Amino acid sequence: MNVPAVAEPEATPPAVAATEVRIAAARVPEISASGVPVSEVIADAADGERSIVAFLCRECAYSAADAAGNARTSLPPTIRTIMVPCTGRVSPLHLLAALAEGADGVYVAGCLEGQCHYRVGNFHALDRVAFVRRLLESVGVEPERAAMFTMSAADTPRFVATARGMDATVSRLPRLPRS
Amino acid sequence: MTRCGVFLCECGGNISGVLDLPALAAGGRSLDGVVNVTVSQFLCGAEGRRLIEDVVADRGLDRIVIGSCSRRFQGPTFERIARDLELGENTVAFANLREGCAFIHRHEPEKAQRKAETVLAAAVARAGRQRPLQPSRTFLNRSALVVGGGIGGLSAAEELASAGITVHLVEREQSLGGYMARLSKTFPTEDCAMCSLGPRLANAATDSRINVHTLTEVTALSGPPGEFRVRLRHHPRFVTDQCVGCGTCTTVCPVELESQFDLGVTRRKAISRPFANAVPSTFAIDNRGWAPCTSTCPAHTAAQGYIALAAQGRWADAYRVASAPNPFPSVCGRICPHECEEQCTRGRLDQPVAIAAIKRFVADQAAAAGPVEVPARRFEDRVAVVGAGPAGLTAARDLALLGYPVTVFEAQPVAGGMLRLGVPEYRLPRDVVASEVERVLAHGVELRAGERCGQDYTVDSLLASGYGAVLLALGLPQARLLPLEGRELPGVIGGLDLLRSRALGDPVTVGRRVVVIGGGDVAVDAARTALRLGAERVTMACIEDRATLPAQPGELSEAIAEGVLLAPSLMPVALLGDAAVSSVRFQPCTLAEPDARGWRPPRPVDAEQVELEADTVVFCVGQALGEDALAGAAGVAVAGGQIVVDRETMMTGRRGVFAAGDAAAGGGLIAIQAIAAGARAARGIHNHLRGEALLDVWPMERDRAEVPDLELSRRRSLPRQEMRVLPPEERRTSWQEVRLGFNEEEALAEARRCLSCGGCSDCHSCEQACPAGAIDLTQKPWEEELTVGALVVATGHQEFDARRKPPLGYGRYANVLTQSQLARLLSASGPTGGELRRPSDGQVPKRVFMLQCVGSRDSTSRGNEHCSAICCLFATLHASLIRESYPGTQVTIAYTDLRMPGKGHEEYLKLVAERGVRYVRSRVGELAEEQDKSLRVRWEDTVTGGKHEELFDLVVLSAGLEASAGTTQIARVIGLQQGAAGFLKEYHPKLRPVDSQRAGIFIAGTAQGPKGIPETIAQAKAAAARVTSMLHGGMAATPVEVAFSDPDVCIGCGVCVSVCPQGAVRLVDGDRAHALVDQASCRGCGICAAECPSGAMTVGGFSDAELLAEATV
Amino acid sequence: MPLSARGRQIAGDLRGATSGVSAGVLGCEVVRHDELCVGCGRCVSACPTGAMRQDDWFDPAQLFSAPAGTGRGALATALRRIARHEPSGPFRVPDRVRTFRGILFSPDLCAGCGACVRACPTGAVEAFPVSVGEAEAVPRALAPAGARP
Amino acid sequence: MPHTTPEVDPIGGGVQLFRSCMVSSEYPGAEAATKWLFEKLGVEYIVNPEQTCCTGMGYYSDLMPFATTLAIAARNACVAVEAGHPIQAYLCSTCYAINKKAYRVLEVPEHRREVNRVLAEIGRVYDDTIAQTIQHRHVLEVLWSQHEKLAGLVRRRLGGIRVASHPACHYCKVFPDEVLGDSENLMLAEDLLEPAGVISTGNYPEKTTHCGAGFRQRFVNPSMSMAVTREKLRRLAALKVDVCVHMCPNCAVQFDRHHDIIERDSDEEYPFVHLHVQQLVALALGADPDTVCGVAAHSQDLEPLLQRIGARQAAPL
Repeated sequence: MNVPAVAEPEATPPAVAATEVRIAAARVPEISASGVPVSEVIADAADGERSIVAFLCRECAYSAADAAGNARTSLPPTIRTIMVPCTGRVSPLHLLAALAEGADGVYVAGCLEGQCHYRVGNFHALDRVAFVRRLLESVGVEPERAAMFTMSAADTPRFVATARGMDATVSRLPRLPRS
Repeated sequence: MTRCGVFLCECGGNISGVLDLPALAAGGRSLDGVVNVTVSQFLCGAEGRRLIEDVVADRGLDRIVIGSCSRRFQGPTFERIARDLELGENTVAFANLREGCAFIHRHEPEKAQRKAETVLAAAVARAGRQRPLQPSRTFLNRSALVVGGGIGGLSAAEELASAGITVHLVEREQSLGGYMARLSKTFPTEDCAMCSLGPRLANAATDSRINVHTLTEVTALSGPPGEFRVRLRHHPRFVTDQCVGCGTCTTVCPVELESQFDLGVTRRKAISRPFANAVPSTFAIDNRGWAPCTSTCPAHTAAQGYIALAAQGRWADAYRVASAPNPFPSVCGRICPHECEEQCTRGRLDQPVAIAAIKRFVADQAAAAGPVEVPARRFEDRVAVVGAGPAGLTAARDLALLGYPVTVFEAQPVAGGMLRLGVPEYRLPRDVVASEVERVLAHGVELRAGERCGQDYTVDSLLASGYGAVLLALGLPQARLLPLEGRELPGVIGGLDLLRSRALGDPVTVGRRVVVIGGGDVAVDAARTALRLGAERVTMACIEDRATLPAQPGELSEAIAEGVLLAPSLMPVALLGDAAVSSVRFQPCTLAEPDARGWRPPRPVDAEQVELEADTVVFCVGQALGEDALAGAAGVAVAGGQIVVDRETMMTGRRGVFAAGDAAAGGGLIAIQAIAAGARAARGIHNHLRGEALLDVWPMERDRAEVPDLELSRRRSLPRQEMRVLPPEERRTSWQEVRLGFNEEEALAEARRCLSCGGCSDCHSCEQACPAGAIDLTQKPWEEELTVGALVVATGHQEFDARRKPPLGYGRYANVLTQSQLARLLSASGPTGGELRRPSDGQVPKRVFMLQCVGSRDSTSRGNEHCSAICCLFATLHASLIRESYPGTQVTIAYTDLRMPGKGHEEYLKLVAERGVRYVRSRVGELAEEQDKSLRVRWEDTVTGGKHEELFDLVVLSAGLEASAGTTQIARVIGLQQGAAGFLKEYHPKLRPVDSQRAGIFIAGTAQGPKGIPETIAQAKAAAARVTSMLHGGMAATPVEVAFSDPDVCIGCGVCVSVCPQGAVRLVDGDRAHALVDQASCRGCGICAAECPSGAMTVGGFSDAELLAEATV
Repeated sequence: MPLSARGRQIAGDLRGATSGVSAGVLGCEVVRHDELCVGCGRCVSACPTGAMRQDDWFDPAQLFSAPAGTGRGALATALRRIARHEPSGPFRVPDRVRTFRGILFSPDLCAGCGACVRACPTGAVEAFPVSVGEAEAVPRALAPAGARP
Repeated sequence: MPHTTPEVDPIGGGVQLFRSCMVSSEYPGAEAATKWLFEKLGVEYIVNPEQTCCTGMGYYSDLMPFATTLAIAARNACVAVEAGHPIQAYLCSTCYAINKKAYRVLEVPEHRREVNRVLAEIGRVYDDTIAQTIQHRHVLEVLWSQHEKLAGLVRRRLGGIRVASHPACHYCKVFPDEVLGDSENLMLAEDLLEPAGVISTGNYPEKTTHCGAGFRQRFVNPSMSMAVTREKLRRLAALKVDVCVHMCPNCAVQFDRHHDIIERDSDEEYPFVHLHVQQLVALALGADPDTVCGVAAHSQDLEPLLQRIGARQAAPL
């Protein structure tokens, strides 16, 4: 797949409570955005809470999310999850509609490559998210507002790391202006 | 407008402890479409159910929104309530207030509250867009497929059969029994494994409801739960049911292979049965296809066959196999270019096996095979064979064997064709040809020598005089001369004529200086013949350069050693001389690009010409049909100097007239190709005379067996026996055979170098020895499709390959075994009958060392993370057995942590420890083999801290468990998820341990994870219970969350068809082509819905409207 | 996805017209209406000479002209709400994204059979047959693209 | 026999030969042979005067904090990238492992910030561009990338010479999953020498056992150090090898310098010699034993071996 390196948000800020250092260890490399160097833009928290919509696949990501909940892991309140049977169900329209109607960031989370319950759903999703990112880039919107992550159902630390990472990335960006 | 009721659950404080539910409820009432909001302490309990029932009745609700825990947890409970209240399917929406909100934001209650409002609003918006869906019903087939014939599969099959369900038990191996069949005793009761497994096997064999399919694999699965369509591929057993299990065949089979059942501790024959009470009890042949030598040979001679027999000195049988497709094994052993040796696998290890030399020695023992008995006459149609060369005589013998009266016409005074009159006797002695021709004629074939076709008789006259069929195998006897000026000068002769007159004994002389024109084998023969006829200087001039010279390299180097001079890259332009030829002028040349038939014409190079003096010039530049050979053969077409033949029937343009060998188009110019063509012609003639295609003209091709590099690298290299040759100076003037051939001892040694690539070597020894006539080597793989209601996967585990730990020396050191191999040694049905013997010297080991956690509890990339659960008990069991039978043997077990969970196991450990087994806490990293094959072990006892170094006679590695190759393959075929080390992933480790991710497919035993036999049987019975309950109802509702395409909106672009991973969508063409979803096969992933350009495709419960409503609140 | 009014009008009257085209016609004047195209690729599979091709580049501008009420229209409205400037040039589309790909037409390969028009469900392609007489007068290569000769 | 070392893309240039203190002082021939082989195999390289010590000796002897190693490794990386030769080819396995370990630690932002604070004093910075271009290879890996050319260049057939290789622990065991081949049975040296026709002993008992040097063990705990070395010498003697080849000067020093001493102390016979892999490969390709392979620097008498492989007559060109 000639998909560009799929964006993954930056590691969690050091000030995280000690008990969760183990979770932060699931290292997620920095996104090098085109045009807008993410590490530089420090948005002021004043202009309100960000909103992120996450499409989680029923088999892996949503069960990892439930496991994180049962483990009472604290997660950023900006993220609202929607269950889909498989990430293959998510179309570009869903992602862009969410952004258009108030979300500052969207991401899709599905099974690990090769472990999709429907074999190829996550591959389709990877390509569609890449397409949406290029679409956003072509109209001047920061592509890292849309992302995709893959994880196993048992890998709660990865779900938590990607959720926090996405929250950190989006909170570093200004609120998404809408005409 | 929908009338939606919202129900919020306090979840006993889990949710209400963080969220202010009354405030949330108040906010909820203002959402459009909401007519009622109530809060309850426990919605999922009976009280919650009554509350919902009351509100639905009072307020006439048609949608319910549940604000509670995750939908994955209590979703089914509320959906069942909606179904019971006849609201229908897809009428409940969920707000994940617990895992999705309260639990994960309990430190930020006000942010949690705001998020909860959005989450609730989203659920209400979704409910407003939800449309009720109609489930369709499917018929549940009361049958099940159990994959894997081990103790797990057997137990599940037994349980299902007793519940009246038809079972198809599929097993990859040759017999049921799986891993347990390999064990001697089982812990902790030390009762014999076969005692508990045997009855299960017998039961599976006799129960009418269990259909056993061994040597079978599942290749495809489609359709919904309850109506799974399964495709099975059956591999041939090559032994029919008549087999009584007497084992006579194993005594005659010449091929020994590593016993896969005994895990390589011993070897067994290509035809074998793994253990005494195997089910099915019939033997099976391990046939891995044609060995590379057999598949390369034009006649597909079973080369591996006669070599395997030769390696055992069974010369008569070897001759039978070598002469079956080819009546001239002795001839071919001498002159064949043996392409088979180039392809020999051994060539990749050290040097190829000297196949031709062995064949020659075997053929020279023809006498051992006894006289030829004349085949019975079965047909009256007489067949005429024109030409007594290799092609004609082979056809004649085969036709005689088929029962036809055959008459062979030969123009020359003696039979043998090019074998007798073309190849000089220092390469092929006349008596060798004569004896093999004699054996052909001994089949009752009439030879009429000295009658030339086209003169003494013609094809027409033969047919007129009552011959049913004529085979033109007259070869290309005419030497072709180049049309150069000076061609008629005396001293210019054809190579074939020189060789023929020498072979016929006519007086022939050559001049002092001889120039042979041509680069092929005929040219080399002519040159060496000229030397032997007394020529002083013989030069071979040819258009090819040294690399592309067509002659066999072996022959050419022998010629050069004898003094023949080579003048490559020269094209003759003129023959000079007046009374007789005196010299030849050549123009240096290179070769142009190959033409249509692959021949590369010479292209002159502008360098000055070369002149070679010559008293005799011999042309060896090609052969042609005899001038008038085809006079009176109407309808027989010739193209490119060869007779045109229909490849499928070997018939020429004229009905009843066939052609083969050099004379027939497409025939190669070497003996074995002519012989193969003759055999094909015989079958073609038989089909023609009998009027139907009884025999395959071209034999059934079998795919080629390849030995992988990894396995090859484990074989010891052995030097090749080089053939002794007459020294050049001695043979330069003598006609004695140059290559002296192997003696018996050399032939035996060389034959033992064969690697038996194809497994069974097609030597048919078993077929002839079987008293019940149960061997059928023509069996082919076949496929079958079944429809079953459910699947149970019990494909078991495999032992960790200890070779992945090189420092432990497994596979390199003789006395390092794994526990499974030790189990085979200790098993009464094992190779040593239960006697503990050191592999290196067969002695009873005095000091045994066992090493635990090999490949288990290993965080490096060389092992598996998990603990394999049974190895400590397995090692303790074997230690106890050894101490029982061999009190003098000391056993030491090095463990990391001794793990003896479960009933009676800790007690068993104490019992065994008292029997004098030494347990040390250490994890040994390396073993070293000493000269006497004993093993030096250095370890640090992590309890006492002491360092130890001792020698041991035998080391047993407790290699852990990982998913078997069969498990990985079935997971790929039917789409199951695999976790670490390849174990199948259960739906839920606690709640649904024997369910797989896919509905209707259940898993049991070590395929799901490491466990012992009791747990495996328990899981197998559980899986059987799950299948029984699933199929009990007879009917089931298909899930509603499947795809559906609206025919009016669909534009028929077919994108959905191309992306569906299940192949569940197809295009219905008519005036308006549109997509139609087979809702039985669709699993509801939604890839098609997301890709659909017109929006016609949707998924029940996850339509665009519902998702967008939820995403954009 | 209901046809737009313009789409129904074009699809309706043209379907019958092209079937009567005589064999002697030299190619067609093809006019594409990108805004109606949904990228389904039926014209590509219908075209016998390969004149209609789908490559793996997509020009977002094509989205912005899509009519409301269609799938692409909804995508366009959503994109327009958050866009900060007009879409920059086309970009490469990942392999598994099937329908967002530009359609390319090469007139020199076109045999004028009109199959693409019959195949197109949304009327995004029109073909005006060039009758034999006119062909001699104005060599098609010179005629400006899109104008009736 | 098919070689087991995996194929790699050929490295033709951009190589900075990372000089090693032990090689330069104890066996300069190993460095000379490597340079000679680079020219023969068409590998463009430089020796960069800016490059300094890898601090391995000090760090592994616990005389120096890791922070120092980190800063010096970062500087060496900057220097290599600056010189346009980002592929650091290490003659010694200790340099290889310590620089690679530093590279890994420099990925962690805090440590990189700390190092850059120090490097700022000398006007350098270790940033993303350097981290993404710098590469760490052992010299044998660079030679292996051109191994197809070896067969054609052999001038002295080493037929009949039995060779065993002592795999360097710092190459195999510090990054076990990144070695060329199997970290518990490294065949890189044997496969490099195979075109010269040597008889390779492949995997032998205790192949992965330590050479006994252990940096300071040789000085602080000599009896233990020599005992371990003797064990290895016994194994190799039992195999009847003629040459044991090494890929790290530490091992070479431990074996070559102490071979005869151990032989004398334990009055046992270990009839074989020790060479660097590059030295033997160069000899097979016809290199001069003295000026290129620096045999004079060895304690053992290498003449019998040189005679046997015809290295003393003029090499046939």
